[in-house]
Amino acid sequence: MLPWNYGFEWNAAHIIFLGAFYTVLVVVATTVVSALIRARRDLGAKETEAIRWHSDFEELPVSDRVCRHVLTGEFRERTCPNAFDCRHCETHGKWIEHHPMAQHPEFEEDVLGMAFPLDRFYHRGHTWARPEEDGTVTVGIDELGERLLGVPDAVELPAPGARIQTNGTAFRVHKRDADVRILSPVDGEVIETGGPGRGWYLRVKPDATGEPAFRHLLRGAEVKAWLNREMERLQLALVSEGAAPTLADGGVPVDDIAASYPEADWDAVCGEMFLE
Amino acid sequence: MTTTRRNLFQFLGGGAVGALITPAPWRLITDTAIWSENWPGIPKPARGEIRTRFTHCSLCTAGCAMRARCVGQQPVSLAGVKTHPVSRGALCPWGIAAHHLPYHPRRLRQNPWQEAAAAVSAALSGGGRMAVLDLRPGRTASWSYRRALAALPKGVYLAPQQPGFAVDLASARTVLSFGAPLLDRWGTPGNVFAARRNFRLIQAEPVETRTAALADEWLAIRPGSESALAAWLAGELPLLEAAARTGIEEGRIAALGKALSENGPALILDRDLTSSAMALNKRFKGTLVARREAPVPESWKKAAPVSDIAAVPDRSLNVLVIDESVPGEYIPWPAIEPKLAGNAVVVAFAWTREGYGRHARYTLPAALFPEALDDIPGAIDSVAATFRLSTPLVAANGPVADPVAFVTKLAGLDAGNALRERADAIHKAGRGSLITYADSKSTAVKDLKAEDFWKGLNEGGCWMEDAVRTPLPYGRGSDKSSPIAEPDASMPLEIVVAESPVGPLCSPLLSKLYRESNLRQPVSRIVLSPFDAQAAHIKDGGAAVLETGRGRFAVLAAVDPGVPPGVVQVAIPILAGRGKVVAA
Amino acid sequence: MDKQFITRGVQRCSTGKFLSWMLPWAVLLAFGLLSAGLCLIKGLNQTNMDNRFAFGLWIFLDLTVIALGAGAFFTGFLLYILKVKELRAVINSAVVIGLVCYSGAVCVLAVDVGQPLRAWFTFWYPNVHSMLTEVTFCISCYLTVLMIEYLPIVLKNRQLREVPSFLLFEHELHKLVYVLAGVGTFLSFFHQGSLGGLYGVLRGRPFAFREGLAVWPSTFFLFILSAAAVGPSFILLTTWLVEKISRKRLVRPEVFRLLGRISGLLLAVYTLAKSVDTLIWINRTSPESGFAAWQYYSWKPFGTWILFAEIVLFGLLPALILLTPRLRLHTGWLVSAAALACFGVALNRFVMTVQTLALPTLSFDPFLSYFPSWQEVGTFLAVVAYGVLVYSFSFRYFNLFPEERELKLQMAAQEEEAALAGRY
Amino acid sequence: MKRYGMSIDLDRCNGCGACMVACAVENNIPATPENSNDRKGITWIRVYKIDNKEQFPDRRSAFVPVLCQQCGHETPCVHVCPQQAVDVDPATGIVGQMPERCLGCRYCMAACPYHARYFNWWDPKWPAGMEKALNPDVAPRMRGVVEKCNFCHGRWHAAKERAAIAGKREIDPADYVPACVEACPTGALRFGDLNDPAVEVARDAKTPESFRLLEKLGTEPKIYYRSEREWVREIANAPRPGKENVRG
Repeated sequence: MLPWNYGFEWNAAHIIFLGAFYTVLVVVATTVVSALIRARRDLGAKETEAIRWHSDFEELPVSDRVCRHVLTGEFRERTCPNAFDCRHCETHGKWIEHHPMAQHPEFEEDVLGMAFPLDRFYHRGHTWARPEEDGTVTVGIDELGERLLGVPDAVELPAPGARIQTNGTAFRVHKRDADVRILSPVDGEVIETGGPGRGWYLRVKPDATGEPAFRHLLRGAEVKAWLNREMERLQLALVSEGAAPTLADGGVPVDDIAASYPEADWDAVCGEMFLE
Repeated sequence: MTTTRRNLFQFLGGGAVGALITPAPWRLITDTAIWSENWPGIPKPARGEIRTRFTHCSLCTAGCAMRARCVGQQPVSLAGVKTHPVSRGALCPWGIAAHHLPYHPRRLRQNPWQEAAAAVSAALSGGGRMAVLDLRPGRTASWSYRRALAALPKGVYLAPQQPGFAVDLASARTVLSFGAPLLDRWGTPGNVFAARRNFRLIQAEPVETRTAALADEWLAIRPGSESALAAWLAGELPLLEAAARTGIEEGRIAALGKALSENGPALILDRDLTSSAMALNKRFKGTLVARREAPVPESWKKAAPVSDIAAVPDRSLNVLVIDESVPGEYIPWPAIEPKLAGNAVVVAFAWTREGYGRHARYTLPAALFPEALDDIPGAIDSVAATFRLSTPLVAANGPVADPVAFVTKLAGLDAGNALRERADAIHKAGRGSLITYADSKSTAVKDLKAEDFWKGLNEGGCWMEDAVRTPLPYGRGSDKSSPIAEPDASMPLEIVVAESPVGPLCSPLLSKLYRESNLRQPVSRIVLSPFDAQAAHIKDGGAAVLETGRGRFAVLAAVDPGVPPGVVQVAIPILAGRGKVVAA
Repeated sequence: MDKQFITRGVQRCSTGKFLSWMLPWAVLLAFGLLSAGLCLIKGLNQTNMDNRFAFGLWIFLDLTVIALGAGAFFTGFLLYILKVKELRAVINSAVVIGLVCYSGAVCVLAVDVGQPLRAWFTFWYPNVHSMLTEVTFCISCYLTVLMIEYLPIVLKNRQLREVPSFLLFEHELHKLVYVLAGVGTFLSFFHQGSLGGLYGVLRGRPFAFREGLAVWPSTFFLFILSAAAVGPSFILLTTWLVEKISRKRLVRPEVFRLLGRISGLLLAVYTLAKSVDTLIWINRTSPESGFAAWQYYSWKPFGTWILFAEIVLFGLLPALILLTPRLRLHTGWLVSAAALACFGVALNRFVMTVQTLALPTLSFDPFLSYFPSWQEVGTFLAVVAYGVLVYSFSFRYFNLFPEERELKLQMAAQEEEAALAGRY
Repeated sequence: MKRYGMSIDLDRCNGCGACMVACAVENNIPATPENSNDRKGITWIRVYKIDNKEQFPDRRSAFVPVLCQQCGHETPCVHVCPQQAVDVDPATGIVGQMPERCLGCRYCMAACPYHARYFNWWDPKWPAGMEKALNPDVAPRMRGVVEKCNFCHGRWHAAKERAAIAGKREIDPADYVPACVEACPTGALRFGDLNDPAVEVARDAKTPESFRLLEKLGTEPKIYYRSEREWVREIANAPRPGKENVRG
């Protein structure tokens, strides 16, 4: 195996055989080492949350990855290539140039008996972001989210000063066997934390303000279309997790859905609905 | 600059990495292979000065000359001595492994000498009759027994019958053998193989033994019909009947007769050299010669006669001492037992309890080859008288008792020096010459001083009488062939011995011939023809019981279409006769 | 109880039920380890192998499991190199199977050699002309590769991926997995081949000896082909089994059919090649070394039926079934054909190892028979139990079938429609 | 450049087994335990009893000593050994086995058509005290390695040394004879350098009655057998199953 070992000869057989062997070793070793180095680099670059979201997004069923414009019926068929981050999406950018989304007050804020006020933007992970006058952004869980979680058993909020980033973990909520990572709708620094009772969870000092900063969030007319879709998904989730399909009649979801489906695997349901 | 701990680690790390590109660590790994060589429990052969010593094998009467390769005093391998005129460098498997004998696991370890001696003298005090059974007569030790027994009031010397003649193979041209294992440890193997090229061998035998397989002609004669063939040769049976009884075509029988009478000198042999077939040698001028013995001192001549066990009156022996220290012809116990008086004292001298020890009251551990000093009588095929010693190669491994001392002590005789006295007597007679192997010289005895003669013998020399052929006076024994035995129904099978008499299983390595290769037939196995096996409902490799006149034996049966129907092939000579096999 | 370790949204049985399933296998494994231990401590006299039957049950086992484990490399090759995306549904399962087969084989080999402590000699003084050297190098390298390929599957576990560094490493490693797939393919290719060469080069055993290309006898290529052919079949078989045992849908039927089709194609090619090789061997190779081929098959019990079974019954037949689109639509046909194929490769390995040694070479040789001792069987069973344990564990805690969750939702949707249909 | 080989006269071998015992003594080969069989023993030279497969009285038997045939071309065992534990000494043509390098994979045993290779299934054991009688020139092998006939390498080595001491370059042919040849009482075994036309062995190899086992395999064995008997010479060829050896 080495030139000074018994039986080693500088002949073709030895060179080819051992050459191949050593090459394989080198290739395998290099692969592993480079993976390690890159992982270390990512860690340094605080890429964790982004990468987690991306791999989660990849895991999602195709049906859950549809473009927001499919929800509204503007496109027939499109799977989101940007992991729901429309800020970098050229298609989306072009589209809204030609079809600017007007904020019409006549849109009702009540969808299926749930309040979805239009003063805020909605994230597809059922959080909302409301820009305040003082330039901060308030982050909370939308009505459907609230109803899914009902009264949470516990909430893990980030300490003020912590950074959160879009599609990364904003905070965690525990409900029954469910341990849900609530995705953040914005990038920024947490300056104040609320809680379940207070209608909002975080006040964030955003990195950027203005329309482009919230471009990836749903607003206005999209909300209703999206929610209808969400109700179907919820129904599927409930059915597949062993709950009786009582929503089938299009009825209004009760305040604490969790409570009314004690037999359902709530962890799975929430995972499905909060895009985890 | 100041060296920090960090510098130290860097230095060590660098050193370690650097070391990897030098051969040193890799060599180290290679050397660990040596560790796996020294596997625990593997003995290390002793090293030391290599010496060559000579002796004679006393495992059988062939007494082949041996060259022992020794480390210090310890023999590590044995080989034949080419310069020996009779054994010619040949050894049998038993001889080759003989130096393992002292370490045999089944060897006796206790020595109840005192008790045995006390019991014997007690039994003799009332004027009891004492007998010594000597399995190998003709030795100097045998003379000592006979002298002692002559001195004792009612001493009897028992020994297996010895043929009164020797066989001169060298001058035979045609040899007819009735099942004599001529090519398998018969006589002196070296001598036989040397002579083999000069004679035509016709083997008359029901099974194909080693000898039959290599014979020039194998007469596969019907079991038990040897006497018929002999009778025809003796001119007492018409050819047709001989053919009918033996199952051999008349043509071949006639050709046999022709060969014996025309292509002489002829020689007729059979397995135990006693049956009437030997008498045919007179008719065909067989090359038998008178047996010659080395001279003995005059003073020894008043010795007890050699008597046959059969001649001893029943229940007449109060003391029986059996000398089993050297393997010899085994007299079956059923022949001995009736001769013993009630509560007779039987003392066996043996190296293992598996012989007569099973029947004896006391079994004393005898020294054995290559521990014991003994002489070896001439083999059946040694024409000239010969005298050679089997000088010890190793010190006795464990307690040993000397049977000769035991017996002679009772008679108040001192035979401790008998071998030397014999040697001097030979020297006085002044005939023959001494062959020494170290220098492969042959010196006439008369040119030697008694001292040197004795010394030469002890260094593994061999005295041989100058070849003189004394033709056999065919007086003794009738030349009438015995009546042809009628098979009896109760014992349907003829028991045929297919193996040469095995020596003691002197070495565990002999398993190479039995367990590890099935080359030789073990004593515990019989071989049957498919017909007989089927008749007895015995499967190949199955257990069976062999019933003979000598008792019943539990054996393993093998089935071989090469064995003729009506025959059971065994490996123990004493079983020869008729018997039956039943499934166990 | 261990719910937080199980992939979210997939259904797994209760911990108690799981343990009660694992227990008997664990007992079997313990027994097997005892047997293996006896062989290691007391030596190979514990087996019924001997100087004439130098190889026995274990070599047969090694060759077979490695052939069946070929699914790992071949699926990886198709998915990452040839970009057959559908196979993503089974790749994880394939990797686990491969890992189980290869590590099992290596363990048995370690027991099978007389001086396991000297195993490294083969790397140290390699005789590069020996097929066994090639086998040793490939098997050890490929096992390493498989372990690295298994790592992402483990790190994807719901709890482990909560640890940032694991998450990131898994992510980065998965990006490079095609490299590993490539290396694995290369190694496994030569490994399967050299296992075939192992017997093909035995000039002294004309029953096994074959001519070939350069240093490789024809068996080298036949083994690669057969392994590649049954690899997918075995994955099909195991996936189907797991579906039956766990009562779940794990992959889409299209994937089953795809696996079947790939297997069928390769099996057909293999059968053809094997037939040609056999003809050449009967008419040229064997007679040239002085052995009339007919006599191999006149030693009972190995009559010509074994040749027929190998080529037609377990080669041609399953190939035809798998290549018939109409039959492929029925799981029953698919699975039984796959089973036939797997059994065929096992039979082929049996013939190469056991029959080769049983047939006499010297004219005065007997025909030999051999029956393994309980220690050998125990060690054999240990590998089986080990495989089941590792696979069951992986199936419970790791995401072996990425489509499982989606399929579950689909099922739900169908039920939903059924329900609605029932309503109106 | 020597080519040591052997000639075996099957018409002289009486199957006494002296060669087998002499070999075991010379090479420190222990006996196997009681419960073993003839397929687990170690007999570098093994004498087979063969027959013409006839029944009595047409049955004829012969004895065939089989040892390592010292293949001179494409030596099967050398090619397969994964770690160069087997080699052919170019100076003598003897196929050597290095037990201290052997891994015990037994691939060489599967490769050998003559079944001349043996595996140490047990630890080597001798009765108490008998290890004193071991041959100092040969190291006993440990359990788990393969071994085989090497024409008594210990003796060759010793002969070399003696020659060196005597200041000769070549060893005296009479000085180097394997134990089995020395022990054979019938002179059926002969040993010598096949390249030296003067020696008996080289002459024996050329006689018309001489043959080699499975010559057609093309492994060029250096053990030559001879027999006048037609049916014995048949053993050179591949087996021809008859009814008696076709068993279920």
